[in-house]
Amino acid sequence: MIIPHPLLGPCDAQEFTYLGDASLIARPDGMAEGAADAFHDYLYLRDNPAGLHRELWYHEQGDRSWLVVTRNTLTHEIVKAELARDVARAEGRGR
Amino acid sequence: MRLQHGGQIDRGQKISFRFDGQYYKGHPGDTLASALLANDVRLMGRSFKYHRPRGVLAAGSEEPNALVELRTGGRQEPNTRATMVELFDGLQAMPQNAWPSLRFDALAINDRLSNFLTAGFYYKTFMWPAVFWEKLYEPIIRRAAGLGSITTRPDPDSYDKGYLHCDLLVIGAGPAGLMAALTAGRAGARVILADEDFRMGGRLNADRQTIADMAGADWAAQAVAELAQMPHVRLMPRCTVFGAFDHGIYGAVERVSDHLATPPEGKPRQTLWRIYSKRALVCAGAIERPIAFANNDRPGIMLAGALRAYANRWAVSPAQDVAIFTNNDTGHRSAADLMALGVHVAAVIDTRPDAPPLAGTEVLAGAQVTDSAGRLGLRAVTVRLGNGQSRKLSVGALGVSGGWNPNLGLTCHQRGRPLWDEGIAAFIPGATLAPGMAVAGAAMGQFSTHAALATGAEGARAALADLGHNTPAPDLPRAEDAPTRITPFWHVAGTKRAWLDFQNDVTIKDVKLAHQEGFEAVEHLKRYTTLGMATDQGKTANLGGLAVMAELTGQSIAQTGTTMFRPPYTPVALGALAGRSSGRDFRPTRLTPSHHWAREQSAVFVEAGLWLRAQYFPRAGESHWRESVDREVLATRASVGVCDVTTLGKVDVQGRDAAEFLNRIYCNGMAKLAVGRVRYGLMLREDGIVFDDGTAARLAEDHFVVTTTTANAVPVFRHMEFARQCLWPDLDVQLISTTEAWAQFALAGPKSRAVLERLVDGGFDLSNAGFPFMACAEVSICNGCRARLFRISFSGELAYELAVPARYGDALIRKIMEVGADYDITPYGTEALGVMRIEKGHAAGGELNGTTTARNLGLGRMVSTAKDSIGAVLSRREGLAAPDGLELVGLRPVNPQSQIPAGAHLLAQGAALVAANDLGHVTASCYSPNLGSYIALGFVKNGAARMGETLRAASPLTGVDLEVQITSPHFYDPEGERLRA
Amino acid sequence: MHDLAPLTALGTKAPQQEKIGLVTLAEAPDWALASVTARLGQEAACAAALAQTLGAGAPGVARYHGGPVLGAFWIAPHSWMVQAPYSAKPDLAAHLRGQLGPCASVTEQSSAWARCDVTGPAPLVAEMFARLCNLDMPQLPSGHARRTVIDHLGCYLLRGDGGAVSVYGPRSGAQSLWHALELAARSIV
Amino acid sequence: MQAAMLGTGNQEHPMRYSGFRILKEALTGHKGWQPVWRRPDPKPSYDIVIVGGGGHGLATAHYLASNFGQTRVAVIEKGWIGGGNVGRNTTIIRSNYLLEGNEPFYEFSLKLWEGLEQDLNYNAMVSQRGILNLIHTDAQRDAYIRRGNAMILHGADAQYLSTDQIRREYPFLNFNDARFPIKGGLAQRRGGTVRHDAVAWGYARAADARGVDIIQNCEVTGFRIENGICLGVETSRGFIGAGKVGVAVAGSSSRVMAQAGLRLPIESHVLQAFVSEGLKPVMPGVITFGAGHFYCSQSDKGGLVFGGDIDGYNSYAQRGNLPVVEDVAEGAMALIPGLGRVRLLRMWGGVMDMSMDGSPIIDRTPIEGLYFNGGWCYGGFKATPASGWCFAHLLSTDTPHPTATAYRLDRFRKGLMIDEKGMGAQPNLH
Repeated sequence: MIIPHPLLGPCDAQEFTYLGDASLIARPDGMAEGAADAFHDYLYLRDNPAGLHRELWYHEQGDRSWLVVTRNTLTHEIVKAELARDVARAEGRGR
Repeated sequence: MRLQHGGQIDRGQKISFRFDGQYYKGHPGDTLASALLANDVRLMGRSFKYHRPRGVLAAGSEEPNALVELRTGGRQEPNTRATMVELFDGLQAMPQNAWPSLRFDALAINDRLSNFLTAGFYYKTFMWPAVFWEKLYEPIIRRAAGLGSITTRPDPDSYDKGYLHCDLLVIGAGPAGLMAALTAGRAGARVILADEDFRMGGRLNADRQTIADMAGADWAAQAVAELAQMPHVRLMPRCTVFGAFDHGIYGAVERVSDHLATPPEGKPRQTLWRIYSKRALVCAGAIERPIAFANNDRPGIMLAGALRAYANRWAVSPAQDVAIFTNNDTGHRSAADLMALGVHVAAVIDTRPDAPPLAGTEVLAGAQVTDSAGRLGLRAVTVRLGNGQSRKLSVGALGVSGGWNPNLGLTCHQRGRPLWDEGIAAFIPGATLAPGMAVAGAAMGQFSTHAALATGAEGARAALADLGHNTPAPDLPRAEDAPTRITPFWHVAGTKRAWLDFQNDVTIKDVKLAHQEGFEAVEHLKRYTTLGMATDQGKTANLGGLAVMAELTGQSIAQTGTTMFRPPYTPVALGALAGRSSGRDFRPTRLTPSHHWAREQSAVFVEAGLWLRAQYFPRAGESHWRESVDREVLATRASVGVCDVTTLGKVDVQGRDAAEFLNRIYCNGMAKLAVGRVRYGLMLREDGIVFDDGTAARLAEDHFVVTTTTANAVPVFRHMEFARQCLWPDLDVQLISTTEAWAQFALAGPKSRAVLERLVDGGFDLSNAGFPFMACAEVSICNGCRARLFRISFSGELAYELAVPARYGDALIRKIMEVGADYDITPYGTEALGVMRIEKGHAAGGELNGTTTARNLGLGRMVSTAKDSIGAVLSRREGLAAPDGLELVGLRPVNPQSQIPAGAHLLAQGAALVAANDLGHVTASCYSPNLGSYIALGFVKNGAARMGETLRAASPLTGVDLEVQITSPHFYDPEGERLRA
Repeated sequence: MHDLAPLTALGTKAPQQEKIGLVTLAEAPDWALASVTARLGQEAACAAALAQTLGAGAPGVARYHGGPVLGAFWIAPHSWMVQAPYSAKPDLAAHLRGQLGPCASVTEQSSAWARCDVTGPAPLVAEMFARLCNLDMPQLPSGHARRTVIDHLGCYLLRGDGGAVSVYGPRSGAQSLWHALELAARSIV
Repeated sequence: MQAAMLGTGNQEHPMRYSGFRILKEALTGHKGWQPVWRRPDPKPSYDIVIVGGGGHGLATAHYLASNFGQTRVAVIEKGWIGGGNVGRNTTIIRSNYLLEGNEPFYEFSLKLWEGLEQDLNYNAMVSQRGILNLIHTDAQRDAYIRRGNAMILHGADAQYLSTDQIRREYPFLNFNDARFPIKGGLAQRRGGTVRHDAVAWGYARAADARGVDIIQNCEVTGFRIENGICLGVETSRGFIGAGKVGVAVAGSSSRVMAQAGLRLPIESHVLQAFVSEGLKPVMPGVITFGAGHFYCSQSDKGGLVFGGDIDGYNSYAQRGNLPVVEDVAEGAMALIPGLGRVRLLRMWGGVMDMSMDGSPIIDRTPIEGLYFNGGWCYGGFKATPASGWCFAHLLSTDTPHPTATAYRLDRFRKGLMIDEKGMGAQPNLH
């Protein structure tokens, strides 16, 4: 596969390491009430869609950026790739 | 026989080759198949199941019959299609799947028993008695099955792989492919033109049609010459594009040296190319299909187009007298070409009642071939004429044409579904092709030469237009544009066996049986009968089988569907897929900075991931590794030892929020670590299981160096980057790996300070007060070399780790040995390192195996509840915090000289050896020369509460059973006085 | 000068050089390296400071600037590897820290990477690297810098003028990297 | 013709298979062979509906009928039976597991394999050729010794082989020039291979014979759930009522269960597998390379059947990519240098229901009457008999089978993961 890196352009997927669903960005607050259930759902449950899937890829043999790649799991077509850091910030993650 | 004239062979040169022990001669330009036919060899192989005599069916890679074992020794290459072997001087080939000889094959008895060996018969028998399957039935079946053989000797040739990039990949260099490449190449596009044949031109080399008033082959040669002049066009003959993968990536194998006796020095046998194309045009042509009739598998019965190809391209014919059996006009073309070359065509048997006449021979319209004769080669065929009468024709070869199937393979690799085209009675590529892929020429069902040229040019223009380039339409050279005239005809009715899949011996009867038993779905049909599962993937067989099934179910072929063509298009050597990564080059080898020095010391090395590390340093007189290791341990604890610990991962962590970041990464507190100090850190995965451990050294307020275990250097860094970029993007933290930058040596033992004093430049206070346990500093050594010093200890001794830029690592180890000589400094390897860590009860690989918690390790209290760190929440789940969980303990054998094998299970004394009694297991074990006893670490349920208990340690697998006593895991200096000294 | 004599990554005192056909492989150990990464919120300041230090703009994405003394190539967002002849800047990291001030994190990398310079006719060098990594060499402009994988080793590849390519590979894997370069060079002779 | 295929009510069913039967049929023109399973139309309702006509679903149906007397059972299959992973795998059976939650289950499965042909009257060619896991490091040796001992403690067979013993059985492995030398191996002699398609067909035939309706080309489009109770399934052929619904759809687990509103601890990944051209026998049993991703056996037909790691990204595409093909080939060449000229004939990809700890789930769901069987990762084939048996047990008795008590859906919430590889909650690493 070829991942359209937002900075570097098309990059061979072999340069990347896959993690999984981009929902892993939304890590719950460990000090909050009900953290145990929140972490269970966060870490273990997956939508696992047959279709568009937002997922995390790490450019390990490249610029070390984590990317959020939107890819169709039925066709492997990639429709979007963003820097995960930007996505994380947009989703309200900060310090 | 070799025809008098013609052919693209070099008649001026003769080359000698050997088949089945006989020497023959051929010419450059020949394939093994054409050369054998030229020498009147029609019998080339035996079929898989019935061991029927077989000759060549086709002239290309779709060949199911003429399979040979090519070459000898480690180069022996089974199942090689004689049609694809370019003849070279000294070639040796043997027939396969025949014993004792090709002409007389004992297992041809199967043919006589064929009525019992129908499709799937083996599912219905060989069940009684049950034990006979492995002992009797299966060994017999296995010996009988299989095709060619390998020697299992190492392949002496090398393989290579690489990557190519292009705007347009053109697959197949027939008229469509050549025209496409010309069109795109003339427009300046980067083009790759790949063809599996060694001579480009495709059918143009096999036909007598003209293009632009010259012979097709000459036009092809001219086109190739023009393309060769274009620097942005890469011509790749002998290169099979075998698979279409995601995002325009194609797999291809270039047979670099297969046409030579041995590869030239330094050259690979084959190269695997990963072709990254922006657009691809499949111009893979079409494959002729046979018509099934009784005994249609005899040597000499071939595809009509193949007969024509052999005559035109190689100037050979299997016989002087031939006949053609066809349901379409291309059969007539074969007959005409053969006659033009002086071959006698006895008749054209055409199933169509309205078959056109053909000058020079008799056309038997509405006729069918009903049977054939000739044990090892065709002698005659029986024809039922249109009027019902029967006629026998004495011929040595029969060319059969049931029509042509577009070569769909690559168009299906991304699960594209073909469509049925009634006009040509064949499947054509469907609408859902892989992104960027298009099809041209015969591969899309456009069978005339003109259509091939036109669609090839158009395909190239469309591809370039997609990429934003307007390309003018080329002037197409003039070429034939005959319409496809075919009346579908799949098989001749009859009661005798008629073959569909030649290699696997699948006949019409088998399909009928599959239908009768309910295996109607095409995938069931394929799996039950093995139709299309041979080395040719059913290229000539599948459609015939589908047609028969469609007849039986009363459905159309389109409704019946087709099985998926999967990669590879033709079989690919495993060596090519591996490329350079085989043998010792399977994976790179990482060497430590002291490697060259250690080799001079005769160190024994051990693989640690990709690293090679010194395992121990044997000295003269030591005959067993234990002697060396015991010595290294004792010397270190008595005086001083040195060990290369460069392989531990090192991560440079900087930024205003570095401390806060590490505080979240480690489960124990890191925020308040003072500058100049080091702390042990325990890292959990988010699921609460221990991920890794190491140290964090604070070099400055905003600068840490953390270490990881050797094995986890890469995953830990990845994890930290994930946390930095995805979880807390607004922390000011910068990470970079420095594992490779520093050579790091552990100096351990009571005299380590004394040695260090001789290295560290003056003015630095190494005293216990000045540089206490868990201190760190940037220092200068050896008169000005910058270095880092950490007072940390894995051995449990007074110990330091000293790091210098890796380029000085070799010099430093030599220097350390030099200045340490007065203290009898001893280098130690990973074994002694392991012994000392077990003596100290430090957790390592066997304990940190991805399933253990901090609590299991006795480190439960390290998991801070005062902060949110990765893994803290889920580490508190009931299953991970159960009171009877595994706890790390020390184990001492009741008999100190009994070894406790790692991997032994622990049970209560006297308990039976069953899982219900399992209390835990031994994770690491060694002989402790300091304690004069074997010792071990292990996990035991509720272990901390069992101190002093005696358990049974059993390893029935290795035949060991002994009694052990539970102790503290801190065998040696439990109070840690030595390391603080 | 201190007492410790350096060893090249291939394990010798003097760098190795080998001519295979028209391609020359040369180990180039005498380079100092340090990574420079902008602190959070200091990205512009860091780029500017680096530019001043280099005397040229901080290299953009996948770009390489080879200066007379200091050169640099982009390795990650807001992050560069700065290089200099080792003799000129034996403690490059300290030098850069002084030059850049608090806007950047600077990390010593001098010995982390083994450098091999490959020279030869451009088409031949492109053929050679086609067998080694998935970069489209004929299309890479001079001054391009990319991380890539060569025989399972993560490497930085700098494209110089004509047929000049420099490869930085992990020091510990230098022998394997050299071996791969040799094999590829031989197979295109 | 069509009509003749449908009903077999007035004939002996099933016809008993034997060598004698083949002789008889051969001499009478093979006219007597009957369809291996019927093609019934779905009834309005069943006691139990199994969704998924793969190995596990068909085995479940067989054991429901044969062990638990449940005959009002239907198996609903979207395509053709046996078309999923049971029809595309590397055919290995073994019970060489480490953990308490797994080993008894897989050993139970292996025992069922050992009597399968006689139970089904169908030769699935269960071939106990042995499986050998190679060891390349000391740490690996320790781990395999622990595992072998665990197997023995659970009553399974295990044997430690020295390098010399391995050399005698597999002289062609790389003993001389290996990057990662072979230091020993863990063998399970009772492990081996099975003709995979025949497993599906054999179970289908046996279940059909006991009255189970096998309904092909019938896609489940939803569950009818009222008041938290599952009443049946909506299908492309209409509603089918069910007392209980058992879902065994492997790679489609998330898709199907989402129709019931459930999210699962599962990701779907593609696993590729490979077969070489046919060769005369060379590979005696199953071997796995311990320093790379490669395992291999040789089928009775002569093809080397081999595989490696999953591609590593979520996928329903049933096809993979080249990097994994190359990785597997590299492993092959590293281990067996004589394979260079052996050709890969065919490759395919299956969708694996990769769970969060690498172990399966056989459990009830929060919806009454809806049961789930999945999360088999790439190890489902060897589990087929026990999975079917245990799922049938659960469906019939509402209690887990003793060997499958650990396969609970709530084990992640409770921290009771069954993580053989120790890779944590990342499915592509299991």
